[in-house]
Amino acid sequence: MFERSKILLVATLLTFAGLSHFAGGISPYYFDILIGIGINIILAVGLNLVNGYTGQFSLGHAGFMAVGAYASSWLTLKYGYSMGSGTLNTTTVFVLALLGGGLGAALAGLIVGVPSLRLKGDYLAIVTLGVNEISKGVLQKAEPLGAQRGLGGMEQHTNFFWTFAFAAITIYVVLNLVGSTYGRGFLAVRDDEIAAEAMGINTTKYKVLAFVLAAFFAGIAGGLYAHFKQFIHPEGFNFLRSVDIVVMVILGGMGNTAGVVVAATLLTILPEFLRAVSRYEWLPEWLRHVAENRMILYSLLLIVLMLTRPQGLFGNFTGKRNSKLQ
Amino acid sequence: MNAPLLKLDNVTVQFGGLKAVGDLSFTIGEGELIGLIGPNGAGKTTVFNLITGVYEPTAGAITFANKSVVGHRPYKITARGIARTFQNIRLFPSLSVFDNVRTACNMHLRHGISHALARGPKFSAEEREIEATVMELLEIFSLTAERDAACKSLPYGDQRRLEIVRALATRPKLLLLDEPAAGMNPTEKAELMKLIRFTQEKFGCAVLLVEHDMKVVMGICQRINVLDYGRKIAEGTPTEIRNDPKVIAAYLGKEEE
Amino acid sequence: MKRPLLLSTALALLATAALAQDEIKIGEFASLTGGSASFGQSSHKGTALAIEEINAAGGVLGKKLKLIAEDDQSQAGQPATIVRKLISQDKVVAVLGEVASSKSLEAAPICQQNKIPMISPASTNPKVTEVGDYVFRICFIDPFQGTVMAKFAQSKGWKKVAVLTDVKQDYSVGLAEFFVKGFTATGGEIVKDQKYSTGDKDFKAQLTSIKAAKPDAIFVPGYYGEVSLIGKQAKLLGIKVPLLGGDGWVGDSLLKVAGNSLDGSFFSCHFSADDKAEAVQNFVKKYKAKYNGETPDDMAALGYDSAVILAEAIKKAGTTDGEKLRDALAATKAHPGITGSITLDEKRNATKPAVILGIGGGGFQFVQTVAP
Amino acid sequence: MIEFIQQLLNGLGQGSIYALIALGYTMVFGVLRFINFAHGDVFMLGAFAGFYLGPKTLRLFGEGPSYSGAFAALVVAMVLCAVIGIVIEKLCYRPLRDRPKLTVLITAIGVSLFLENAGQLVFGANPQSFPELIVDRALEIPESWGAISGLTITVSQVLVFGVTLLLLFVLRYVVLKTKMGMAMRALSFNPVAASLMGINNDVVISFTFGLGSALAGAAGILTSIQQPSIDPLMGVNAGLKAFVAAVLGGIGNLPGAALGGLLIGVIEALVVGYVSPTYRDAIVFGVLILILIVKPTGLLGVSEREKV
Repeated sequence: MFERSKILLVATLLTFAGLSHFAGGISPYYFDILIGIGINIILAVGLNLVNGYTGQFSLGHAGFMAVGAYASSWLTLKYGYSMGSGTLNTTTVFVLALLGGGLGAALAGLIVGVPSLRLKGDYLAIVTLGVNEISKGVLQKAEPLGAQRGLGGMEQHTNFFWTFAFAAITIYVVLNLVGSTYGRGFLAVRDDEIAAEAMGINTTKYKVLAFVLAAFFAGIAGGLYAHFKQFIHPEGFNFLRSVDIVVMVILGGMGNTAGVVVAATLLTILPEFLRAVSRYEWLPEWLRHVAENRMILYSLLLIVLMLTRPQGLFGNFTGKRNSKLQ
Repeated sequence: MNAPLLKLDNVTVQFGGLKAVGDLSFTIGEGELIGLIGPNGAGKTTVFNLITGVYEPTAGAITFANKSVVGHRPYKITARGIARTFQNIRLFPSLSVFDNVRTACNMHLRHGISHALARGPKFSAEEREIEATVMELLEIFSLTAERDAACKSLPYGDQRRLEIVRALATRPKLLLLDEPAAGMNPTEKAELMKLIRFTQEKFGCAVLLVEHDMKVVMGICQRINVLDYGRKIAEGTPTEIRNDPKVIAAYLGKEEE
Repeated sequence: MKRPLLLSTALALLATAALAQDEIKIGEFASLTGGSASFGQSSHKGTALAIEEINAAGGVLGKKLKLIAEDDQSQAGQPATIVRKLISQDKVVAVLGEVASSKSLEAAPICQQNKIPMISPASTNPKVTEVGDYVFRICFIDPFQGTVMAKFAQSKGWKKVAVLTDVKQDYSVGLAEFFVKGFTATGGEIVKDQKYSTGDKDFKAQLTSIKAAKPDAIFVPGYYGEVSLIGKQAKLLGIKVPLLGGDGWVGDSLLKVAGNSLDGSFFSCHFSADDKAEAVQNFVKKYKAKYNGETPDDMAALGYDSAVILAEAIKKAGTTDGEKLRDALAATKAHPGITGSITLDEKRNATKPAVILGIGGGGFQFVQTVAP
Repeated sequence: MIEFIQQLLNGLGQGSIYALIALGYTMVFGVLRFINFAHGDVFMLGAFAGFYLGPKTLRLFGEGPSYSGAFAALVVAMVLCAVIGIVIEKLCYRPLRDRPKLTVLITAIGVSLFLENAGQLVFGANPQSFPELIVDRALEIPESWGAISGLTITVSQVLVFGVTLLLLFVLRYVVLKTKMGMAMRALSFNPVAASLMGINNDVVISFTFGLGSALAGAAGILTSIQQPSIDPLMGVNAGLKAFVAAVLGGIGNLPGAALGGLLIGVIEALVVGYVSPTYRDAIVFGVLILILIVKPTGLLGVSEREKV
């Protein structure tokens, strides 16, 4: 018996595997943006499980990305090149390292989540932000990982297939989870914790689970990032990076996976789009000047969006959809 | 008579200096329909919160089916067989009618996260089973037509009924109803009384009913406990309670201290 | 949104393609906005000035140079994207940048893989040029500067020195490391090792414990933003010993903020705007004229030199071919730059003299030149 | 021992700045239940107000640095920041009053990013030298005072501490004794009831933003007198620390914010002096997390029981 979502996943993965052969043909610049989109989709869709579907507010997602990036880099740097004649080829080592990075981040998520998820709203936000800062501080001091000099020397293993395969898997996991009776617990926790408890739902378990899963995917995304840019630095996983991911979730509409995917894509392209705009000589001077100051534009966009469409570009999840069982 | 299903033994709870419930004792037997009444602020909802683990008593014991429930998290107490509704309706606002009930089936799932992800035949079978259960419940409470409606869009009376359905989906041995008739018109109230009695018989569960409407309480309850200022001032059959001077005083206000 | 982007970029490329024959494109990536914008803007201004001058003098190989500068917003992840753009979209022949080593380290592997020469004006982390043979730098590296100051401290007869490092800057950590090595090797003693982070404003805590250790001098290899405050607060706390530092001290606001509190202190640097040499004075004059009277700092001078050295190498190579350009760059010898005579060694690092300046009388005084 | 006392003093100086900023966070949280992320940037604007207007106010009182001139600059910066705070609230937060907290928080982050980046564009990214409003020097402590004479206390430290105390007393008076203060407290207790009692919530909220922003403006001037190098990103770190201070003290609680600010200042000074500045931020956040987990309402906060 084949479930529709499973068939879809396999079909998507096969398509990506096929497309991957043509990916070499596109310009490295567009390829860079494309990989960036994939990584951001993984990050945002994962975080959406926490911030969107479970209603908890994590503001430290980049911290888990950092754990994954450093853990997987450490693994490939340590084992990746000694495997040459061994039984494992480099791709296998890379994927194992990615999973290792994901598990490391999940473990970090568990350690952070269990005590801090008792807190609500703003308090949780500040604690996760704090954890983000702490992990950055520890990395800056960690000599074996390059400390404040950063860590480099990884080979470029990240390619089109692995990035988008993991993006597809992230989407598959999140959607299938929240669509099942089991996963409706996440939504119940978001809607009303006290009522959820009264219906026999272990709210702590669900919150921690959402947190750990999101951290796992952030770790994977970190590993993909590290093996694409080939250099990582503690400052690359700062508070601003966390804000970026939160904005993708909010822009897409909390708890709306499709919207979040679109938002992650748009927000990855936007800075490069503005970069291009600032170069068009036929545009009025002031417009090009505005486009050059991308951060000002980004912040204004954020404010205007919240004022005019606080539910995100594509609206929030409402109960009307997905109420039928597959 | 067997040991009671629920037993409160000298239960006291204090918030700061305020004693919300003091030395309260009463019991509920299997399948009984018991009323809990009292003026506003008498501590009725607090009693519910104590039984369901939202608050922990400062002193005293609460036992359910011969085991203490004190100090357990609410979800564990629900799993032991106590379900409730809320005075100020607490449905899951973003979920549909169907999903509200379905969520309450969560704790009886035999399969966990791995099945939800792998989506194998066992998973599908169980989800279909849950769908059937939910639809059966909705049918009994005539909410089938609204299955895909957003629960917020239901009329007030339907929302109250939906809360009862949701509570029943946890398959309780004891159902706590917190003012289920609030905001209902006389016809709805009459129907509600029928439903409560039906529930008690069909699902074989005991019911503890907090209600302001005396007609409803007197009409269906076998025994009634009366609370005032967190203390029990009377217990008895509806007839006894109706004629109890202490109860009358509590409701009409005492002449002079 | 994606399609119009691709489409319009393609159109823009077509439009510029017509002009492409008579210009040589040079890419630059710098932190023009964000946390490190103060350094990025300086080096960019220097680079832009150099390109303007070269073009005014007729360009290179009969063609004008076109500088394509991109802002990396001081964000990690951006340099790689930008350099990919510069190389694949803009088809630049070489890349200039960055000040921060962590940004250069991200871009270097991409330049190396594409065989496009890259010159970092001011990344001092030794690892940058170790990435490959297409990666150059025109500043001296941490070991040299640290050692120079250690020798200088010894020559002054100081025996006990405290160190105050900026832990957020690998530059500062590197300098401190080699200073300590050089100083202790010849019998000096480090009496206190204190740290701070970029962006700090209050250093009284560190200075208090340094004061308690009674050093003869304090080595502060940080950037001018913090050093000016450190000087001021040291004086307030009654610390009278001189402060020592590196090229990070040079900045427009060092003395404005510090007042006379740094009088009697010394630092090593690439260049001094007060240097009487004609080339330097010319540069300062033109820089001030172009940028509203702003005095150029080290980053500006290094940004300038990086562009000039690249232009010279293109002339020498007679082509913009990556491999030949790399060879021409590697052969750079005794280039008379604003920041001194620059020779690139076999590790593609600059061998050049350091200048030691003293502070006093509201300005910098030339003390000595230390040859490599 | 002397060194330890010196570190404590240094910490208190920095802590008073944090306390002033933290008060703004906590007041806004009290009435609106949301974190005004842009508050640290208002502090930065206060410093730049002093940068541009300080020399002018000094000239009003003759040549060179003077206390009256510095005081005038302080008042001007406070008024200016109050206006900015009120405008930000009116334009960006008021339309979102009934929206989820998260929406408002994201807007606040947007405002913060806007002020920082626009600041870089307008003021320039390079650090600027803050004009000398007062002559800062170390106070002479007579040798006869024994060991204490080894301490270094600067005029600016005394001034910062003194002005902070003064402002705290003024604030206490405003909140406890004035009609507006009473309205603020009523609003933070129960907004619906407050508006039923005839309190104009909009006015009170504007006033709260104005008051909090004025304190941040004062902190901007005071910090620049102590550390005369200012830049458009100076509010990021100070704002974050002050926010941690507010949560540490119990957000929504005024004495808590002041206490939290001083504590954070002292903890930082001690960590930097005796451990390592690398761990400073990590330890500050560590302490915060520990306190939140042990006592989620902060040091002086009172828990709110959710009604069931």
